[in-house]
This record gives sequence, C-alpha cells and structure tokens, in this order.
Amino acid sequence: MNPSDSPTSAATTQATAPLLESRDLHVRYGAINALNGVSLRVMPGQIVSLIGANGAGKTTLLKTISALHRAKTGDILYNGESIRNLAPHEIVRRGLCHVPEGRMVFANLTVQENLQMGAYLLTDRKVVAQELDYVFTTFPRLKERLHQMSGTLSGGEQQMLAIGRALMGKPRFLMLDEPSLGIAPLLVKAIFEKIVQINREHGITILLVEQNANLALEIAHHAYVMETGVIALKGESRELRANPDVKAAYLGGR
Amino acid sequence: MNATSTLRIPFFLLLACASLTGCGPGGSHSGEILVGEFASLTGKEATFGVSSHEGTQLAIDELNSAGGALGRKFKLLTEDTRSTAGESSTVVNKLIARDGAIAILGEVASSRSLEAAAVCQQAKIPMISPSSTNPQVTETGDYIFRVCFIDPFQGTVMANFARNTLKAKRVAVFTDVKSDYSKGLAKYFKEGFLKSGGGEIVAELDFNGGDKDFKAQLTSIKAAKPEAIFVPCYYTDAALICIQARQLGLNAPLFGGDGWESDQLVKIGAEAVEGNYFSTHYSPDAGSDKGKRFVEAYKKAFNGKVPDAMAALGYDSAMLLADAIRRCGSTDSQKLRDTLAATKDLDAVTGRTTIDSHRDATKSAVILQVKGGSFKYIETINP
Amino acid sequence: MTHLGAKRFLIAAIAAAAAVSAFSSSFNSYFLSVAIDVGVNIILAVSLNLINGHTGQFSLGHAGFMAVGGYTAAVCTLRLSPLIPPELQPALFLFALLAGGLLAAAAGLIVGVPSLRLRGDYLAVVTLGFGEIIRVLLQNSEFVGAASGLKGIAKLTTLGWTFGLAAITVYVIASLVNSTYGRGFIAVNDDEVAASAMGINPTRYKVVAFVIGAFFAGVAGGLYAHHKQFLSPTGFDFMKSIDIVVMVILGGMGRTAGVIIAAVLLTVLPEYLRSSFADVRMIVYALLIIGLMMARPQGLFTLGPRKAKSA
Amino acid sequence: MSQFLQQLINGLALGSIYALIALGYTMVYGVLRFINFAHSDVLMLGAFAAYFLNPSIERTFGPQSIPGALLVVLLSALICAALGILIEILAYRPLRNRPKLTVLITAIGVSLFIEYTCQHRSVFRAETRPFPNLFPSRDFQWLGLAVNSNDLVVLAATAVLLTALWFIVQRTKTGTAMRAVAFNPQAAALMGININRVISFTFGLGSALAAIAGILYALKARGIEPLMGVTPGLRAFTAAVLGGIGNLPGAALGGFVLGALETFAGGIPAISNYRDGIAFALLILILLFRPAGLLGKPQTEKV
Repeated sequence: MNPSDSPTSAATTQATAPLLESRDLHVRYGAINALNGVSLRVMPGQIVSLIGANGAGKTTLLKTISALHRAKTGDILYNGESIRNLAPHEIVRRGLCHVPEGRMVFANLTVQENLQMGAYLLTDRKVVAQELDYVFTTFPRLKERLHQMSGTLSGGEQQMLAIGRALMGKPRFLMLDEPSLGIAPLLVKAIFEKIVQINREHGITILLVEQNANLALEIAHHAYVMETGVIALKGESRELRANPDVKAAYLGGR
Repeated sequence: MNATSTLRIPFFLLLACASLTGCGPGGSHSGEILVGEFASLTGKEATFGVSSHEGTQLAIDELNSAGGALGRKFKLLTEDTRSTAGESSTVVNKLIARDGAIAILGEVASSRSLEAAAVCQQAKIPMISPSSTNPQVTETGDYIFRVCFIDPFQGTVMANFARNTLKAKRVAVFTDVKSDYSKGLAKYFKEGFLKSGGGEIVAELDFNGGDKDFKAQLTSIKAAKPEAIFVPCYYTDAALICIQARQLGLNAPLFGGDGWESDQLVKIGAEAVEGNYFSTHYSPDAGSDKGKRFVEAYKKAFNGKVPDAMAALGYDSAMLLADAIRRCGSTDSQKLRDTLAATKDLDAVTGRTTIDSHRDATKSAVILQVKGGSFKYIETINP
Repeated sequence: MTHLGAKRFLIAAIAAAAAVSAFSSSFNSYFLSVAIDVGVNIILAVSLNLINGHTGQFSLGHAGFMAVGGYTAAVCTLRLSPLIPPELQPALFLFALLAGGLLAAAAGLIVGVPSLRLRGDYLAVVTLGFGEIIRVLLQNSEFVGAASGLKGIAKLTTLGWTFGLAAITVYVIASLVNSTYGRGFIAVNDDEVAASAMGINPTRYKVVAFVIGAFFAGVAGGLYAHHKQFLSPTGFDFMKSIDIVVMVILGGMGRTAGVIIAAVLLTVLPEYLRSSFADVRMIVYALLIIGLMMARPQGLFTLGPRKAKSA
Repeated sequence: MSQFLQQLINGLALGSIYALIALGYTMVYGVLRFINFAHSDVLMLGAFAAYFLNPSIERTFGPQSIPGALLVVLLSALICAALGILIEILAYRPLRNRPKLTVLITAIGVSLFIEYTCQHRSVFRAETRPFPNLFPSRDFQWLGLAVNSNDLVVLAATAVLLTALWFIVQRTKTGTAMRAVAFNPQAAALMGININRVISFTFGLGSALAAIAGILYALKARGIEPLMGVTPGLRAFTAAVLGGIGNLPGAALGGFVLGALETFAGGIPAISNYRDGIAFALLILILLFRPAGLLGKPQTEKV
C-alpha cells in the first residue's frame, strides 16, 4: 500500500480531526535514513498500535514526535498545531507524554521522587495529589514501594512506575514504547489490561509501540505496520489481524 | 591509521614551521639599538615580572628622551616567559637570532635566568639579570652579568643583623622550598649565623611558594620558642606569614630579604608586618636623590604604583647596559662584554654598583623596618 | 600499508632527519629551537596518546615521566661525560636517553598498577598526584640541584636526534597499535568487559600502555634536557601535563596523525602569535582552543577513519 | 598535646576552605559528569567582584559592618552566578552531547581565557591587590590555642552551605530534577523538565558557591590576583575526588581530610618540605583502598 496519505484512510477514520498527525517525516541517523516519509494519524480517544520488526524505526518515530530527535523534513501536528520545532519539555506541557523504551526510571531516585518528576509541570498541589491517588489505585504496588530506590524494583514494577510517572503529568496523549520488554509474561498481561483501563477510564489517547503484535492488535483500535523506515500497512486492528501477510510476518504464522 | 602517512607528517610540518617562525635575524635596520628583554608578564610570578619590566621600560624611555646613546635611540623588545620553564630559552633565541638584539635583560627568577644564560653565552650576547640572586646564574659564563647582590652576601648580612642588631640567639628559619632564591638565602643565612658561634637555629620549616596557609608550620615554629624568625621569600607570601604568625600569637620579630620590599607588603600585611625587618638594595628616605627621582618618575608613569625592589633593579639593569654602551662607544658584543665587566661605581638607583670578577654586582645593603605603614631606614651594611 | 613499507619509510625518515640536521648550523637558532620543541612535543603527545587515546585511560601525569627521563639523562651525561673519550660522546647520549626512558618506564609501571583498580577521574587524580610527587622529590633532591635546578647540561640534542627519535616513537606506537597484540589496546578502550570476554587481559594492556608511554616520555625528557640545557622541577608541573593532554584531545584521541599535527600546531601557534598579537597572544590562543573544540569536537585533524572503531 | 590540638584547628580551618570549593566542583560534576576547570577562575572573579563592590558598600554601611559584608557576598555571588550561566551557554552548551573529554578541553580553554584576559594590563593586571577585611577580624586565644574569627566564619559558611545544598538537592523539586537530569537527561526531558534551565541553575548555583568560596579564601589569603584560584582549585578538585566525586558530603569530608593531611605534614619540621607530596601520597593510598572515593559508590562508567 502506498504509505502517503490516501482518501481511503480518511474514510476509515471518524470524521473528527486527528489528535496527532505526522506528515511525511524523514529522519536521518548519521548516514542512515531512519524514517523515510512516515505519515500517521491518531484519533482522539483511540489506542493505536505500531508494530514492526526491530530496527523498523518505531522508536525513532516516537522520539521524533517527542523532539528527542529532529526531523529532516516533514511535519508533526498535535491538536492541529505543529510541534516540530518545540523543545521536549514544551511538548510535554501540551499533554503529550512518552514512556520510553527500557522504562528509563530514575534509578537514583525513590519511587516517590520519580512520580514527583512525572508531575514536574503541575503546580497545583491538589491536582498532584489527585493524580497520585489515581496512580496508586491503578498500580497499588507502587504505593508499597514508595520510599524504595527505583533502581531496586523488578522490571515489571519499573514499567508500572514508568507508566505511573507519565500519568502524573495528566497527559491527554500517551506514547508507550515496548511496555512488555523484559517483563514476566504474567505481568505483561496485567500491564496491558491497565493500558486499556487508562484509555477507557480517562479517555487518554494511546500510541503503543509493541513487538508482541498479538497483544498490540488485541487492544488497539487501529494499527500501523512499519518496515525499514516506512509505513507498510495500516488499518483497523481487526482487518490487520486477518491480513495473511501480517499473520505470516508478525503473528506467528497462524 | 596508516603508518606511512603518519610518519610523513612531521617532516612536512617542519617545513611549515620554518615559514611560520621566519628566517634570518632582522637586525637593526632603523638604526635603533635593539635591547631584548624576557620577563614573566603572565603566569604565577607575573606580579614580580611586570614590576621588573615596568622598571626596565621606564629606564629605556628616560634614556631615549635624553637622546639615547651613540646618537641612536634604544628599542626594548620584550617577550613573555609566562613564568614557565622552557620558554626562556625559546624567547631569548628569538630575541637574538630573529630580532637581532645586542644584549638581553632579565629575569626575576633565577631558574629562568639560568635557562636563558646558556643561550646567551653560546651566542656571545651579553645578558644582565636584574634580580636573580642565585650565584650559579653568572657562573654560566663570561657574558652573564647581574645588577643585584647575590645570596651569600645578603644571607650573611641578615645573619649579622640577627646577631648584632636583634641580639637573637634562637632563630627559626622558614623557607620557600619551591624557590631557589629562598633556599639560597636560607642556606647562607644559616651558615653565617652559626659560624659566629653561640647562636642556634631552633626550627627549620618549609612551605611552597603560593601557599596561603602557613599555620601548620608556624605552629611548630611557635613551639620552638624562637627569638626571631627568618623568612626569606617574596612579599606576597611574607605578608601572609606575618599575619598568620600574629594570629597564632607568635610575637617574635620576622625578617627577610629584598623580596619583601614592596608597597604591597604593608598594604596586605597591615599591622601584622609592623616592626618587622628586611634587607634590600636602597632606601627611598636614606638613599640618593637618584632613588627619590626614580620613585617619583615610576609613580607618574604607572598610575601611582609605588616601585618595589624588582622595579628598581629592572631599571638599573637597563641603566647598567646603557652606561656600558656609552663608555665603549659600540654595540659590538665582545667590546660590550668587556666594558660591562669593567663597570665601577655606577651611580644606580639601588646604590653604587661595581661589577666584580664573577660579574656580580657589589654594592651595599640597607636594613629597613616597617614602621607606621612605611619603611624606616635602620642601617647600611657594606660588602 | 605493509609492514615492510613502514619500515622503509622509517629508515627514510631517520635518514632525512640526519641529513637536515647536518645543515642545522646554517639555520636560524630560533627556528632550530622551535623545531626541536616541536619534535619533543610530538614524542610526548604520541606517547600520551597510547595511554589516553588508544587505551582510553586518563593520565594527567605525563610531565612526571618526562621529568624522570630528563633528569636521569642529564645526570648521566653530566657525570659520565668527563670519563668518556670524545668520540664516544654520541653513544653516551644514546645511553643517557635510554636510561632516562627506562627509568621513566619503571615509574610508568608504578603508576600503571593503580590504573588496574581506578578509572576515569579517580585515575586522573592519582596520575596527577604521581606527577606532583615526582616534582616534590626533585625539588628536595640536592643531588639534582633541588629548587635551583640542574644546569650546565651539554647541548647534545640536534634536529637529527629529535626527529629520528620522533619517527621511531611514531613507528613503534603505530605498529604496536596496529599489530594483533596491539588490537588489545583499542579493545580495552572500546569495551573493557567485552575485551576480557574475548580473552584479552585488560589489566596487562593498561600497564603495558603506561610503561611504553612513560618510556617515550622519558626519552622526550632526555631530549628536552639536552636542548634547554637546564632543568628545574617547576617545569614539570601539572600545567605541563595539561599541555600534552590538550594536544592529544585536540588531535583526536587515538588518531596518531591528528595528534602529531596538534602537537606541531600547539607548539608553533603561540610562537606565531608572538609577532602579530604580542600581549594578547595567550588570550587568542585560549580562544582558538575553545573555537577548535567547537568546530571539530572529534579532534582537529581526523584525516582518515580510525580503525577498529566505526565512528 | 596543645600543639596537636592547634594543628587540628589549623587543619579544620584549611580543610573547610577546600571543602567549600570542592562543593562547587562536585555539584556541577554530579549533574554534568565533567570537571569544570573554570570553577577556580570563577572563584577568582568572585573575589574581584567583592573587591570592586566593597568600597561603595562600605560608604553606605560603614567599614566592616556585617550586613554590608553579607551584601557584598550576596552581590558577588549573583554576579558570578550570571557569569557561570553565561559560560555554560556560550562554551559548554554547544558541546552538550559531545564526549566529556571535548568539554574538558573546552573548560581548560575557558580557564586559560579568563586567566590571561584578567592578567592583561587593561583588565585586572597581574599584580597582587590587598583584599579588604570585610568582617571585623579577631583572634581568640585560649589555653595556648589560637583561632582567628575569619576561620570560624569559613567553617560556619561551609556548614551552612553544605546543609543548604543538601536540602536543595535532596528535598526540593528543582534538586530532584537536577538528579533526574544527572541520571538520564533524555528521560528527564520527557518529564517536561527543561534540561537547559536545570543545567543553567546548576551552573549558577555552583558559580555562586565559587564566588562565596573565593571571597572567604581571599579573606584568608589577603591578596588577590588573577591566578589566585589555580592552587586551591586543584586541591579542592582533589578533595572532591577523594570524597567521591558527585557526592556532596563526600566533597566536604574530602576537603577536611586533605586539609588535615596537609597540616600535619606541614607541621613536622623534617618533612614539611614534602608537604604537597605527602598529601598526594596518602591520597593515592586512600584511593587504592577505596577506588570510588571515601563516600562514593562504585558505579559502572557507561552512561
């Protein structure tokens, strides 16, 4: 399928404007073209999954959206506004939070301090307390570990902390990069349930990058498949799960 | 890395630096008498180097306004040694080989004078050190002179002063281990003091020039209960040592050498240096009119700054050279050397100066005491 | 580049240095003096590059090794020269340089051992401390003139000796690093854990780097001593080590050609600035260092990609 | 015995100066992981700022008044904070993602630039200037032990500033953000932390600290000149590493240990000439047994 914008994609989405849209993004990594014209749209309230093999450019795309990388050409629109030239902290201020690959919790800080950092931009103490309550009800485990150095947490707990930390910033839009990476299968299930819960209860839009395509397609409304820096396929999750190519390449060939 | 290309590089660059550093001495095209000077204008000892340079510059300016010598004006070419070892030989090479200086003036620090002396001796260009007091400097060769007295003389002067004027029997010595000037003075002081018998060195401690905390050593000195403390060093350290000695309740008088002589000693040391003594080359109150005129001219030229011993010696080094040039009527290095060596009773700012057979200056020393924020003349000691 | 070619070039380089040296009496002595400074600094920078660049340690004590070598060589010629017939004097000089190098290498061994336990800034402080200890010891040794310094050293260093030895230094270190054995240095630099997994003993490489680097620094010290004809302990303080470190980093850590060019540039540049900038020359010099680091942060003259590490 | 106690007091007084300077080194290192070589020059600039400010403030407050002195210190600290931020923006920020050694050489360049510029005859000149006594100075003598009031001021300032810094770093949101940036700048940016602002704050704080240390050092050294920061800077850097670089209480401890070592070595006549060497030799010994410093935790270097 042609990765550039086509009338069919507009027809499959709802009539409202997308919350996030990338238009023909090109990103270079030294001599390598990491993204080669990526266009993608995420509608408000949805969970959108981005699947693809290692090195396809999924993480680069997320980092480009949150301005950790700079695009060579192309544009990123968030809520109708171009955010391509903003600094990372200005993007967070607009409610777009990114839970990076490998969790990146501040191992030298306690769980509480990590959560405090998540709420860095919130100045109203009441709001912070509310968010903290919400995080604790979502991940009760974090409350038990509040004063522990986060470097001593298990992988699953660190992932909970990473997501909880992002929630502290009251995001409208959450980007999750490989939340299942290096976590016990049982916990993965629980975390994905929480992701769905976060989306349903708070209407937080989610862009999920995930190697485990089965899981990712199960919870997503829409999905994109990336291959070597371009969008190879896109559509509703149901359609993609039925697609024989996707099945062969990503869903274990069933 | 390709080893061939790596090896080739130095040789191409050798050619490149040939073009950068230029070739052939410039010589005196303009008819000026080119005098080279190397001084520590920046770096750790810049305080002293700048003083010395200013004195030298003042002398050259005065000489020129009086018409120069041999019908020609002087031109002072000054190079900075950054107070760093290794620089002196390079800059003196430059002054001689590239600029064509007929004589070299400098430096304060004996170690840098020694380094340059080797170069001057080989090139057979006369060199006059203004204030390097280490005896070794002029031992380098017959082209090397100085206008200051040397450590053995000053050390003996201070030993006699401690014994005869201070009537001290128990003396402590506090030396700057980094400075050959300080170590030299300390050595000759101790020899002189012990030779006359009956006296005792009760404590010997060392510091590193530039330290700001001397209380560790001063505490040990205090425990030895000295009647006087000999501190041969420069005034920046001396002022601090006086302050900290008083803070520790050490009330014995401190005394030092010509390195103490500076307005700054009193400005920094304030009441703590009161009553202390030092030996030096001249005294503005007791000295000649020449000395007084020098102080006035220097103040006028440098925003009211009062000259220290280094400035006076820098001035005299240029005057000694000019005197020799006038007397021999030539800038030929061999003749100039011989004339310099025959200098007798030159009326210099720092006293009547005669060059002895070791090419060192023989002149009298004066002892001054800090009194009421200025220096009071105590006595003159002749060699 | 074949090994044979490098050897041939080495011989050619030494021959050229000797040939140029034969005419040195007709050179301006200022030029000669700066050229020898350049050669000495090349040896210092290339040898430090083995420690700091190729092996990735951070030594701030190179001036200390230089001091050990310089003083040893100077004491050798000062004491032995009267006992030896004039025709053997060049041999004595070579012996003195070697003795200086060997003693410096022994000091390198002493400093190299702590490098087994320390890394990064901690190692930097320890090497800095060693350099200072050497300075303090010299300052208190009347045997070598203490604070007055050691004077009367014969002027034996010529262009030929300096650049001949510079060529040998570059050759030895370049072929060491390029040999199968020498790959270990780079491996240790790139990833110590992986290197040990590959059966490379990182500790041995670190110590060997210190010993060889110190040896050549000692040789450079010997050349320096017989060039300046005077040594004083303050000449080997921490700022001297910093000067050499700047050459290595500015040249591009681990890139021999770049380091050589940086050594030349940083020696000649301050001299060049003398005439045009006079009393602001060191300010200009400092600004140039800052400017160069911003313009070429990977090192000034990266002529070619470094082997064994894809930038 | 009283001599031993006196040396202990001397060592504490010297050590507290090192500790104060070391705090600034270690704080900047803690966040940016590089040795800010220009720290010792900011220290010098702080002393010069106070030197030039003092006359006009003395005219208003009278000589040696404590509020006047505090105002001089505060203003100098602010000036240096601004300078530190400026240095960071101009010299270090463009090299933010470069190898640390590149930044180190730039820092050496900045340090040389400040030193040579200030030594120039149209700036501060090379000569030593007498530093005014900002505080009324008194000597206390008790049972043969002597202590100067300025030494007590330094000791108190070190204690207060160490506590204040510890509070800022451990207990405030900005301090937590500093630690977050130190651990992982990218992740910190994803929290909405303005990394540049946090780093500027760190530099400002470090430079203000350097200014205060510079003034207190000048009160002890009495004379100020453009290279006055070099020696104490080197010692303080050593102290910071000794304590475990990046660790605030470690820097203070390292300062005191180094001050004590130097004082005891300096007080013994037979070895006072080896003072610098002995301090370094003991330092090396300590580091061999505790390779990450006295209070530092061993950590892998890959960042």
